[in-house]
Amino acid sequence: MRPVKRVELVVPAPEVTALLADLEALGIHDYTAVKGVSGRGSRGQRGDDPFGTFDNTYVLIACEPEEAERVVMLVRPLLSKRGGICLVSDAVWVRH
Amino acid sequence: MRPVKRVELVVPAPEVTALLADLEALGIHDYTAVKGVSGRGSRGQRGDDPFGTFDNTYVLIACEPEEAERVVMLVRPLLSKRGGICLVSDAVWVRH
Amino acid sequence: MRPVKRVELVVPAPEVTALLADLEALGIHDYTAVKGVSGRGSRGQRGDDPFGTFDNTYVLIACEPEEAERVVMLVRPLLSKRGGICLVSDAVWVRH
Amino acid sequence: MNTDALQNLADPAVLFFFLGLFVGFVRSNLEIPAPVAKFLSLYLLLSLGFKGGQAMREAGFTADGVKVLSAAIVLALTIPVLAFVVLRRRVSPYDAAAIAATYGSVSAVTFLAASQFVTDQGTPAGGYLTVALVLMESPAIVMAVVLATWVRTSDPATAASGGVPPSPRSVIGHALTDGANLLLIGSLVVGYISGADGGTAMNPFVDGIFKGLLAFFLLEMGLLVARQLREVRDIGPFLIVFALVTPLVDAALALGIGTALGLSVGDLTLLAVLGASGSYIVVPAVVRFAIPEARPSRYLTMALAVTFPFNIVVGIPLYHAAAERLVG
Amino acid sequence: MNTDALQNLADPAVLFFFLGLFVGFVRSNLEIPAPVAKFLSLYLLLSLGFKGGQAMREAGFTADGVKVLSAAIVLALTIPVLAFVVLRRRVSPYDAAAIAATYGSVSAVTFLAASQFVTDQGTPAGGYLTVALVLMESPAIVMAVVLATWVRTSDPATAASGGVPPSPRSVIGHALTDGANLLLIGSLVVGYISGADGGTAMNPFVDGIFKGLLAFFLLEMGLLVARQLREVRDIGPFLIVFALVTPLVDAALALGIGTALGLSVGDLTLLAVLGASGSYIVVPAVVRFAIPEARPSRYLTMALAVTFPFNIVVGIPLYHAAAERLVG
Amino acid sequence: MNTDALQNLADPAVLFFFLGLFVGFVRSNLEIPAPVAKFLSLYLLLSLGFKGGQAMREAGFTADGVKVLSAAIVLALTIPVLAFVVLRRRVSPYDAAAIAATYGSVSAVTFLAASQFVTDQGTPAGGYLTVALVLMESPAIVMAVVLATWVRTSDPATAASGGVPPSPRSVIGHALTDGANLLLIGSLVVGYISGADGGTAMNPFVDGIFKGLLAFFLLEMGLLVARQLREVRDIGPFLIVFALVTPLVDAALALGIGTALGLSVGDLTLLAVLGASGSYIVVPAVVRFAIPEARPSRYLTMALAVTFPFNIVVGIPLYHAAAERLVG
Ligand SMILES: Nc1ncnc2c1ncn2[C@@H]1O[C@H](COP(=O)(O)O)[C@@H](O)[C@H]1O
Ligand SMILES: Nc1ncnc2c1ncn2[C@@H]1O[C@H](COP(=O)(O)O)[C@@H](O)[C@H]1O
Ligand SMILES: Nc1ncnc2c1ncn2[C@@H]1O[C@H](COP(=O)(O)O)[C@@H](O)[C@H]1O
Ligand code: NA
Ligand code: NA
Ligand code: NA
Repeated sequence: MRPVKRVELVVPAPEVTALLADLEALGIHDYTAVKGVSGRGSRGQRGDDPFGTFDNTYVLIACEPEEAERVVMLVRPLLSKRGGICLVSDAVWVRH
Repeated sequence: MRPVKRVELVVPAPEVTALLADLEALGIHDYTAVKGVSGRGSRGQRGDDPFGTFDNTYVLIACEPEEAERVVMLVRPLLSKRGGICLVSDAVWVRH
Repeated sequence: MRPVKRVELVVPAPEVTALLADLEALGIHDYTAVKGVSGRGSRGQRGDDPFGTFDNTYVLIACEPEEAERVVMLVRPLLSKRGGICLVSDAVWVRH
Repeated sequence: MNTDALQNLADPAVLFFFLGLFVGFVRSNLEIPAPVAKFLSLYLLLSLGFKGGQAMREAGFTADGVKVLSAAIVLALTIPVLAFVVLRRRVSPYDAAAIAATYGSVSAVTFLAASQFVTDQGTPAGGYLTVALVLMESPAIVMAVVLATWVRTSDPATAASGGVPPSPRSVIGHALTDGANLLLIGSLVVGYISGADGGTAMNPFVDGIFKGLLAFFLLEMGLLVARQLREVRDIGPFLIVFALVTPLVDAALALGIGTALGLSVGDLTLLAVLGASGSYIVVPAVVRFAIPEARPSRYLTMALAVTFPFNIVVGIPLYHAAAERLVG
Repeated sequence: MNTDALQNLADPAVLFFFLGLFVGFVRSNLEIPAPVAKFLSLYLLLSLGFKGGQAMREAGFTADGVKVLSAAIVLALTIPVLAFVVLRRRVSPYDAAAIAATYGSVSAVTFLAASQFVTDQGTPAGGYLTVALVLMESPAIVMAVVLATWVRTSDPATAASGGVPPSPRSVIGHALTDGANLLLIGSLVVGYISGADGGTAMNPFVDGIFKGLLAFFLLEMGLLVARQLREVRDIGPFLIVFALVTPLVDAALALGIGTALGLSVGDLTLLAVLGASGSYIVVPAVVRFAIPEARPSRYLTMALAVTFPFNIVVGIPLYHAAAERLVG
Repeated sequence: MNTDALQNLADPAVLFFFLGLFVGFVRSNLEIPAPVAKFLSLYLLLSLGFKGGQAMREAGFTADGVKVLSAAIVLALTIPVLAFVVLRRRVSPYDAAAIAATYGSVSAVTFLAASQFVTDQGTPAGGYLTVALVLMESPAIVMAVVLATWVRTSDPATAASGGVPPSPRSVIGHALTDGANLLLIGSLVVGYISGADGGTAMNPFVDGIFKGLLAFFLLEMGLLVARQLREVRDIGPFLIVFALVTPLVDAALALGIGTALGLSVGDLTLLAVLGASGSYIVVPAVVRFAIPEARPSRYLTMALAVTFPFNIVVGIPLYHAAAERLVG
């Protein structure tokens, strides 16, 4: 059991590939992603789009606090340019 | 970075449209939704239903604490009449 | 409103049926599951698999702290043998 | 009837239903993705409606059509009352109302399997049977909701609990705008308007690959029924017997009325199937909202896990054999 | 034109579009699962490309083909400029560029509906029209991106904000590798290479069930348009009028050029449809990335909720009637 | 062989595989939704089984059928042993067992592509080849699991680590109830029982649109292979060479046995393809559970990213040309 940060992102689906590559470059390899997510934010309604252009993807990253800071730094400009949200919360990781 | 509440709902899929309209009326516009979610609760097994009648939808709302209270007020009767759960936790919202 | 534990699991999709049966045997009946989840962890890239063999499933369980401990005990060997992660965090459950 | 039944059991669509049951029983990891299963159910409704509309246009409104529709309305109004009277002493009145709606309404998939069967037997039915299917879909639901409202208002506990029941207006709105219902009716209208050219263009889709997609869907239904059957113990012996006897009683009623009206073998068989089948698509979608007190683990499981396989395996050839005896 | 229009409205695919609109307006719970809708749009592109490639191979590069492709290029370069000039005083320059790209590019689904229409009318078009569709897809996007870059560099606010715009290289990469675009071009090439045997083997899939799957997709398009129409007020009266008048102007332009070149009725009609239609698949996929300042609630809603239904219902028979007057 | 190979490369299904590869290499955003890809793989297994069962019923159990099935069993037992012996010194014994299972078992999609090819070449194979496919699916898996258990018990580290391996009973349960396996066998049985009428009714689904859906699936396979190829470096040069040479060796073995038995060109080619192909559906589904120590990034990547495209592009026409030389 180790305290970690849960970083949650909701980002435009077409941005995810580039985002994951950027995280990889930061040394953050592990994540979980849920596709086909809809929602509403400052850019209006998104999702349920038969062409997949305006879908969101939800990304969950469990990581060390200092890694979480790097993730936050990385995604901030992405969020303001292309939309999406980022939440950070606390959790305990069950080590195995 | 601003502390916010993460309100998580798991509700019957056919209720979501009305729920979002009610939230809208409360001034809560933003959310993220994941469809096609299955589960088990006090009303038994739900989901994986070829007709979509008994699917759940997962809804995530990041909001101010006082907004979270309004959401809780709104959903409570819905949950007891139609089923579902509501969890509230803490997070930090990365402002961009 | 009651404080509870949020137990989040990301496990190989084909393990979920057995996992839920084991939880059932522990007296933990309620859960929410999201299928078709992809990700990357110590076992490499998973998901987006046309045959469903290497998909993940996300499972959320809201429960009492002592139940959470039982869940953790149960899943630990599964996680080390078959892969996946388990996070535990705090939330408030809106009673209805 | 023996050879009929054997022939029905050798139909690939029915065989795939058995395969699904078997695969579900041995707890295989076989799974039809939910979005695909939803698509298949929409496809079946669309094709059913479209072909019904086309048949209506070709045949026009015949005397037989008028007879079938009259019989259908009588059945749709009688069956739920009978069911409610039998059930109300044995289960909660809300469950009784929901089950009454289930058996008063109809199952489109059972109807499809039966249509294929009577066609294969050389005794096809008229296009107005699809109209009868549509007509029988809703009256039982409306009646059940009225019954539930009446129970609710005469029940002091409800008033005390302060729960606000759904308003009649919103309930009727739900029933009328239910997706499966609208798609079936809409496709019927589209099929009727489209004419011969439209029919020819749509034919490979709504007819050519129909049997194959029905087989695929019945494979999924087999998996689903196997899953539901695990929970069938919860409904208890009385309701299991009810779910097996009701189709026989309702079919007998339909056969009686239909014979009196002088229907053909095909029409008579399908009328019996409409009477005998229980709804597991449209009724749950509306009752879930309109009678939230009723438990789907009862009304849905009965229709899906007991009555549906019973009709597919035993009922359809049985009603057909009876129809042949009566008017063949 | 009257009977043409009526015949178009009795086409099952168009009728299913109306059914979708209606079902969406009454806020039914009917929903086509998103993965299935995505599959249908990929299927339509694949079939369209494959059949276009087959037709190209059969007919070779005729003089008519060369004329159509020249006209297509002229339209693809003219329309976005016209649109941008009209729009730039009324909306933000980024929105103006995005809308210009939308109308300069084309809608494959509108093209499909029109192809079926001209074939049903006995005036089929040549296979090179599919090549014209492919050719017209991208130039307007490139022009719009160039315009947006020019606006951006000449706008002091941008420099101040410090936002780094996407590089031209990555924008062109996006445009060229967009999935819908690649699938269409790729299927065209596959269809061309496959030859007659391949065509015969693929025919039941790309042609037999095509009308049915198109109808299903148009049902989904109706649902989608009904949803989008709820937000149409946000785009304001000027843009609504723009979205209705632009197709007429662009079609007139296409009809003029095509008549001068002596095209056949079928070719002329489809050229008009290419001019008149606005893109809601490829353009949003690229512009979303390349001109993030533009609002999809404008360019996408205009193309999808206004121009698309206008072309399906009014435009296609109108352009066809005009083509018949001009060269029939 | 030259013209054979060219003809294979001009087959639309194979061309769509190349298109998928290309689209994947340029990292386009094209994506087949996962539920649809799963449906397509189920469809292919269902159609393959159904048509195999129908062919079996028509032809009965011929002497050729007995020969093919005997040869298939010999191959299924020989190939994994050979592979394990070669591999055990180079990779971990668990990986060796998993790779041995992969090549001892078969790839249904490769088999489908090859069936189409031999039919197009005018040398169709018998329906019992599908039975051979089914027979070859499992023995290698069982052998590999036995090998892994033997390695595990003779390895002191395992005992120390205290990890409890899956019990043989649960492993065999997994292998027998695997969804892909059951669907294939079940459809074979359904096809056999259904008879001629059932076959006619199912034909537009299992045969008419088959080529098109196979092409669509191979498009997805191309995308998948392109993704997997990015990780191919991890498997190292030895295993890449192994994944290219093994199909040639196994095909030669099959051609030798088949020629000795006097099989026809079509039967011989498909037998070679069964030997040469590696499983990436059934084997990973079972081995994932039964030999968790083995890395899918090795056994799956080899079968999917190296051997599968090799067989599709080079192998099938090569084995066919060899078969024609040997017995044509
Ligand atoms: N307050 C919020 N709570 C939950 N999800 C949100 C919230 N705001 C935005 N989102 C999600 O983030 C996506 C993009 O947000 P935006 O860029 O603000 O339009 C939306 O489509 C939602 O899915
Ligand atoms: N303790 C729990 N943990 C996670 N999800 C739950 C829990 N209880 C209920 N749910 C979800 O909420 C849905 C409706 O719950 P209920 O109304 O209690 O049947 C279930 O189908 C589950 O998806
Ligand atoms: N640090 C992490 N954050 C989020 N998800 C993770 C993380 N590590 C692993 N996962 C998820 O758990 C799955 C199995 O992990 P593993 O067994 O480590 O390969 C991965 O495919 C991811 O979906
Ligand atoms: Na009934
Ligand atoms: Na245009
Ligand atoms: Na093999």
